[in-house]
Amino acid sequence: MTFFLQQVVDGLTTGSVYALIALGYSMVYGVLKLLNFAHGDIYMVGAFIGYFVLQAFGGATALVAPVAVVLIAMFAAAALGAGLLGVGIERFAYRPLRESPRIAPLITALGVSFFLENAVLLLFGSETRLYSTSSFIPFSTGVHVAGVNISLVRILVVVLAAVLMVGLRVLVERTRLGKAMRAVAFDREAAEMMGIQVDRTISATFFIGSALAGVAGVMAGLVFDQVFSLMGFIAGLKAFTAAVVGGIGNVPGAMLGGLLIGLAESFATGYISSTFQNLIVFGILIGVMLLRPNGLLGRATLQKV
Amino acid sequence: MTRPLLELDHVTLAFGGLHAVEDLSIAVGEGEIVSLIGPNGAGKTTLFNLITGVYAPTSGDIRVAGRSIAGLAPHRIAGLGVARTFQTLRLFVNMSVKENVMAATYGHTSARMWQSVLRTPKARREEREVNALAEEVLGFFSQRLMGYRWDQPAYSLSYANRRRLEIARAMATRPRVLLIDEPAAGMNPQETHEITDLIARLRDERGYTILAIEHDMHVVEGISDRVIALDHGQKIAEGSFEAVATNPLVVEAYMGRGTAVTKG
Amino acid sequence: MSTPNDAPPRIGVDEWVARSGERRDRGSGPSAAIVRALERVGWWQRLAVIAAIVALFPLLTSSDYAVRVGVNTLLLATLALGLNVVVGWTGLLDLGYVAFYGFGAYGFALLSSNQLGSSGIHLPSLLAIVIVVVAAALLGLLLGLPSRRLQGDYLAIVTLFFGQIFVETVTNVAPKVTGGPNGVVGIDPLNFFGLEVTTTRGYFYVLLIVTVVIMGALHLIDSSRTGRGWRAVREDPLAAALMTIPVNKVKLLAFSVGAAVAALAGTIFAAFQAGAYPTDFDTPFLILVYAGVILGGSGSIAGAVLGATVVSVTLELLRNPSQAATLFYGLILLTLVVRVRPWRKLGAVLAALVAFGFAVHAVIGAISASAVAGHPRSGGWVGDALGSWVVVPADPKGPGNIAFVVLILGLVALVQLKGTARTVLLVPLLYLAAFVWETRLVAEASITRQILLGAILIVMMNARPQGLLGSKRVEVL
Amino acid sequence: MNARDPRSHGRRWAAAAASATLLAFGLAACGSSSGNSGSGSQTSANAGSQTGASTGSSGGKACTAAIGIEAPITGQVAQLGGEQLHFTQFALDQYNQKNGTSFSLVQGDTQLTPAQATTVTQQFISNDKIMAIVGPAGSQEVSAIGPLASRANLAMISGSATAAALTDGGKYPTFFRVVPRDAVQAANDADYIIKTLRPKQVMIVDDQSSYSTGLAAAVEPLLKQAGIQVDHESVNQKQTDFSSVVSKITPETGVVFLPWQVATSSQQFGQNLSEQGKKAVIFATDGSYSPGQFRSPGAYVSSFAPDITAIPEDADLARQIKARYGSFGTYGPPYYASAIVAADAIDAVCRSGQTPTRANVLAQVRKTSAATSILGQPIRFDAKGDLVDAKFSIFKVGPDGRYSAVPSA
Repeated sequence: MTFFLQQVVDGLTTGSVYALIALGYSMVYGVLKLLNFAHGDIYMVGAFIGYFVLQAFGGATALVAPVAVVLIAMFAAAALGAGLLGVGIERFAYRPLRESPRIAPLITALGVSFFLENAVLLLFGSETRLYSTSSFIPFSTGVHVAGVNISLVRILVVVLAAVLMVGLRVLVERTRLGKAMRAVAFDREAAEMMGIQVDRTISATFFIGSALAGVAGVMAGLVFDQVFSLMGFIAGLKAFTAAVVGGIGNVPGAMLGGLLIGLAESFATGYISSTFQNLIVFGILIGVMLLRPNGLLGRATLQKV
Repeated sequence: MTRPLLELDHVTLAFGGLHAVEDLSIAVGEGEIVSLIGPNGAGKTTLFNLITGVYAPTSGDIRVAGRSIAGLAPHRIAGLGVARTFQTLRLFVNMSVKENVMAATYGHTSARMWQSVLRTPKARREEREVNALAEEVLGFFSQRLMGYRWDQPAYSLSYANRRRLEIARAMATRPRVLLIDEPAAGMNPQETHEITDLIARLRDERGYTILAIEHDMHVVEGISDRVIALDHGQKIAEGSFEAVATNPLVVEAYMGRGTAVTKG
Repeated sequence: MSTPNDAPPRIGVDEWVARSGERRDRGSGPSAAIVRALERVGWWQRLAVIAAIVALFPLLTSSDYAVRVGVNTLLLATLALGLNVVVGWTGLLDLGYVAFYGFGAYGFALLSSNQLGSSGIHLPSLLAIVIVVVAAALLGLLLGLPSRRLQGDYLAIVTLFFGQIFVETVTNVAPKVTGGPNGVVGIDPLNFFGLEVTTTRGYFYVLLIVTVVIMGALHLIDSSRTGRGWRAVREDPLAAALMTIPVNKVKLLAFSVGAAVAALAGTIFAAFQAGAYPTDFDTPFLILVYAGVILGGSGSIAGAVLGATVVSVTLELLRNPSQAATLFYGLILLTLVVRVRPWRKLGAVLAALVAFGFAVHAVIGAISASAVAGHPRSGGWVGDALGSWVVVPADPKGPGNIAFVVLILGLVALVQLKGTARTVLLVPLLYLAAFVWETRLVAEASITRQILLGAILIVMMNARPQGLLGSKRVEVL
Repeated sequence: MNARDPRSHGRRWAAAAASATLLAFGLAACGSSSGNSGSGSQTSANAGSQTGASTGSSGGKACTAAIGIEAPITGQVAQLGGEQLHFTQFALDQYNQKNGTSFSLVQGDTQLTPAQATTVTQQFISNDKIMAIVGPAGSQEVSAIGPLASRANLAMISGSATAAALTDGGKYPTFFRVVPRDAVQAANDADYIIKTLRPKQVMIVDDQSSYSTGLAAAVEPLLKQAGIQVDHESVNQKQTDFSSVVSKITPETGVVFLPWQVATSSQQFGQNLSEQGKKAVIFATDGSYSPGQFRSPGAYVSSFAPDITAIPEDADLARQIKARYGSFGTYGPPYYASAIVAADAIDAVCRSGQTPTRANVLAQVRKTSAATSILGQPIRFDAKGDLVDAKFSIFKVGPDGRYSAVPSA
């Protein structure tokens, strides 16, 4: 039981991070039908912003402000910075290609990804930075259930992710902006004729999606400690997977996909074999995709013939 | 009526609990032109999808020249001589006009990839035949799709020409039955008139058996040997144009939805 | 290479006929003459001429390095040709493609080394290649099976898994067989009927023949029944099925052909490198192959080869800082010449730029001597020429980093601005670019290489979304 | 080639022809300019020593040559490569300044892939200024480029390729390394674990890299021979959370052996351990030796050198490097040593009045006999290219994260 619970906790934390990144992937895909491969790198930039805010407050071991204030500042700065970065990328790299075949922005996205990864490498160097979270949020400040120590950081990450996802769902379902986003996703030209400001809606989508990735970056820094220029590559790949497995373009699907991959990873390691973890996870996912060819929550779009 | 070439025998198609087509029986004789009419959502295009294998019937049987085709894959049905056009044009838009037509001969040719690479006599002969067929089929539309247009990408054709190309492409599959979905939709009166003539020529000169969906009652009147009216996936009337057009059930089906029978 | 009409094509807009005269009369001067001359001869004559020119290349250079870059380029070109079948023609987003390259390499490695059995297996190369390529074609069929059910991005993700599974498998499963992370070493060189290929030039010619044969074969397939079937499936799978094309079979065939081509490249690569290692077949390399296909123009045979060439050669040129500098300044100058019109304005900008530089250098030098104490990092005449023009502080790292960020923000602003303000901003930005290059980018040559690759991809795709040799396409979503 | 327009077809072929010609010229440029390609990056190495070059000490004329570095400067393990590059650059700058030489550094980014390492090596071979290679980083890269470098008589001096097989049987006669081979470290570590830590059970976790699997494979049988139960796990190098593996650690597991390449990952493993309240002790290898990054209290780290920050002669150097490039771990110092070996060899050739060639530099590298080095130990190579008298030290990480050497068992 203890062992099982431990795997659940691990899976949920990793899964929450994947899910938050996947949300941005999915939202952008929804409105532009673009696989934004640079999304993982926006997450990386978010993690770096969080790191520098932490340093600005004196660093992990010598914080000059209450922990809560620092955390809020880190998340806010990362969300804002990453959000603006996302908007900028859309404006300058993707917008000129909006009418082009879908494959062109795909390669542009790869270019943006190369650019961001290496620009950060140039600016901040190759060394791995550490958040050293345990210095200001000790592991002992968690919850102990059935012999499992669930640290406060993990609780914070999972809860924050859940809150953000619910918030996003409300935004998409209830607000004017959400309606505009859905309309653009459904049919851009029609939306434009209905008086929806398509450019602005797409910018807003990029902002929100990227901000979520920025928050995910800080979360990753808090839980996994390490921040480096290429951390976005593999996380982006996992998030892409999560988004597709959940049903791309679908918000709850991205959450589900992220959690599924997180849990599959921890259970594969815990119960079967750490060596073959990835093989097992990929095997499971291929199975899921073959059973549900449009993702878990994706609906098969009825083709109009 | 001559020997039926296309037969639908008590065909039902259900999506979950919803019956899109219910217990429908239709027969189209060889060389006949039959029009399908009915209000929007009556199940006309769904019926085409059933015949061409996009959907498999939930129950019942569909036969072409006596052979059951229910449940076969679409390309097999097409290979057995059932071709169609689409209401929402589905050309291979980034291929040239001629290639669109040539692509549709796939099922009637058999050169393997290695034969094409080595340009074996068989592959060359087939290629020559396919080429000739494409030119001949496009020639059917006289000046509209001739010569200089062959190398033009399909997307750059005008709307009416794209409709014509759809028919040309269907002709290249060597069909016996041609299913034409709203040939006159979006056409101006002049073009509509031309289409009416064209459909008649398709039967007279090429000997196709034609089942057409059409909203324009002038066209329906002009082309049909027989008219079948559908509503809610069921046949509500069948017979000559006059008989069907004045059938109270048909009138009600249209009027009930606020549409006049004679539009356009 | 720009087309007269830069707007994307639209359905139903019949510009084709209207522009036919324009197409015919376009261009005068030598380039148009070459175009017309080439149009007069058949495709295989053209291919032969180009192959002959490329075949001269190893004779013109004494450098093994240049020939090796040629080999790498031809490998990438072959891979791009195979991927073009799957992605460009059949429209299947296959993200596991590079696994077949790896499969070919490992397959050849195991059949031509001491890895298996007590004294190893050493098959004649031709036999080993045939076995491996056929096996890869069958494997391609197998991995293409999900394409029966999955479409678009869903297919992409499953093929991505297959690619990852390949790397994981050779790394972790049965390391005794595949050598684990250390790979298989000591692979026999290619040998044909007692003739061993051991030199870089030898491999260059083997690959050149392979590439040319594949190009020819693909050209013939493209204009055959099979090629039309592939492209019809890409355009509209449902319509294709209703036009007698067995869609699933056609898709599997495409996967299979792509896999076979990739595996063929893999076998030659393994023999050339005399080793097969898992890290050579990971996602970053896949990205390069994709970049080649799409940059060249998805769907075009010549485009795939050209795109791969551009990617490969650019990456090599960027490896060498002095060539990178030429490329950097050259591209900036070229952009200016193309984009800043009329000539008078261009002249003004350049003059202002020169004056601006000397002024800044003088002012900053007067304020602080250490701020101009450094020397431009570009060596040779470029560095000397820029010596008293561009400011280089004694410790350039911090200012260089800041300038890098400011430069990017400045470029963003530049795109937003219009008219005179734009021209005025251009001058300090160009100066800033030189500053960043001399202070930071040259010093971090390897990182700069990646940054520039990213920037080139972005700029190229924005300048020509259909790729260098691709034709404009309409996409129906 | 969709729209079969013969005209556009011809145009494309023309463009292809044009670009093929362009390619030919481009490649020719690659080849012809490789002779002076050093000039581009030359300045990057001696930028800090503009004055050094003029105070030539060896026979009036400055000893000029280039040294190539092969390291994963970008890509997934840029953390390692960056450090290797910085130390090498720093070493050469300092060397030039001290000895009045003019050695430049040419960067070769391999991203730790053999394919790129091969191309880079060929580039270095074509550049006739390059007299020696510092690197490459990975053992699989050494086996890929070994034959090429041997044919060109080009010495390669690695500071991190430790696979035992590389020096077995003299396969690569131009290969040298300033770090001990796996077998030395494995024996040393196993010995300490068996005799001093005496656990009932050990969990070995490799990170699926060439470095890691080699060490794990060497240690495992030694532990088993001593009657210790071994549980072998493996994680992907790109992974950042190890909670699931940590949760598999049983109370009987006394030691977790981590032969990992990335120190911060070991640190994360330690975090996960303490988070779950597990009592097992981490025993990490030289890949994790990084006082700034791996500081899990109570853990052990083995390293081929005493802490360079603790060697008084090195203290100043460590401070300077830190000021210039930021914190560093285990990968830099050996590259500093490698660079010095290369520089010394070339300088020795110059001093003897000869013009450096690859062959005489190689011979000189083979004769290397440095009484001391940044690694705190003499550097001499045996006939196979391995370090003579290689020693390993074991450190314990204190509660404050400081490393202190423990007496070996």
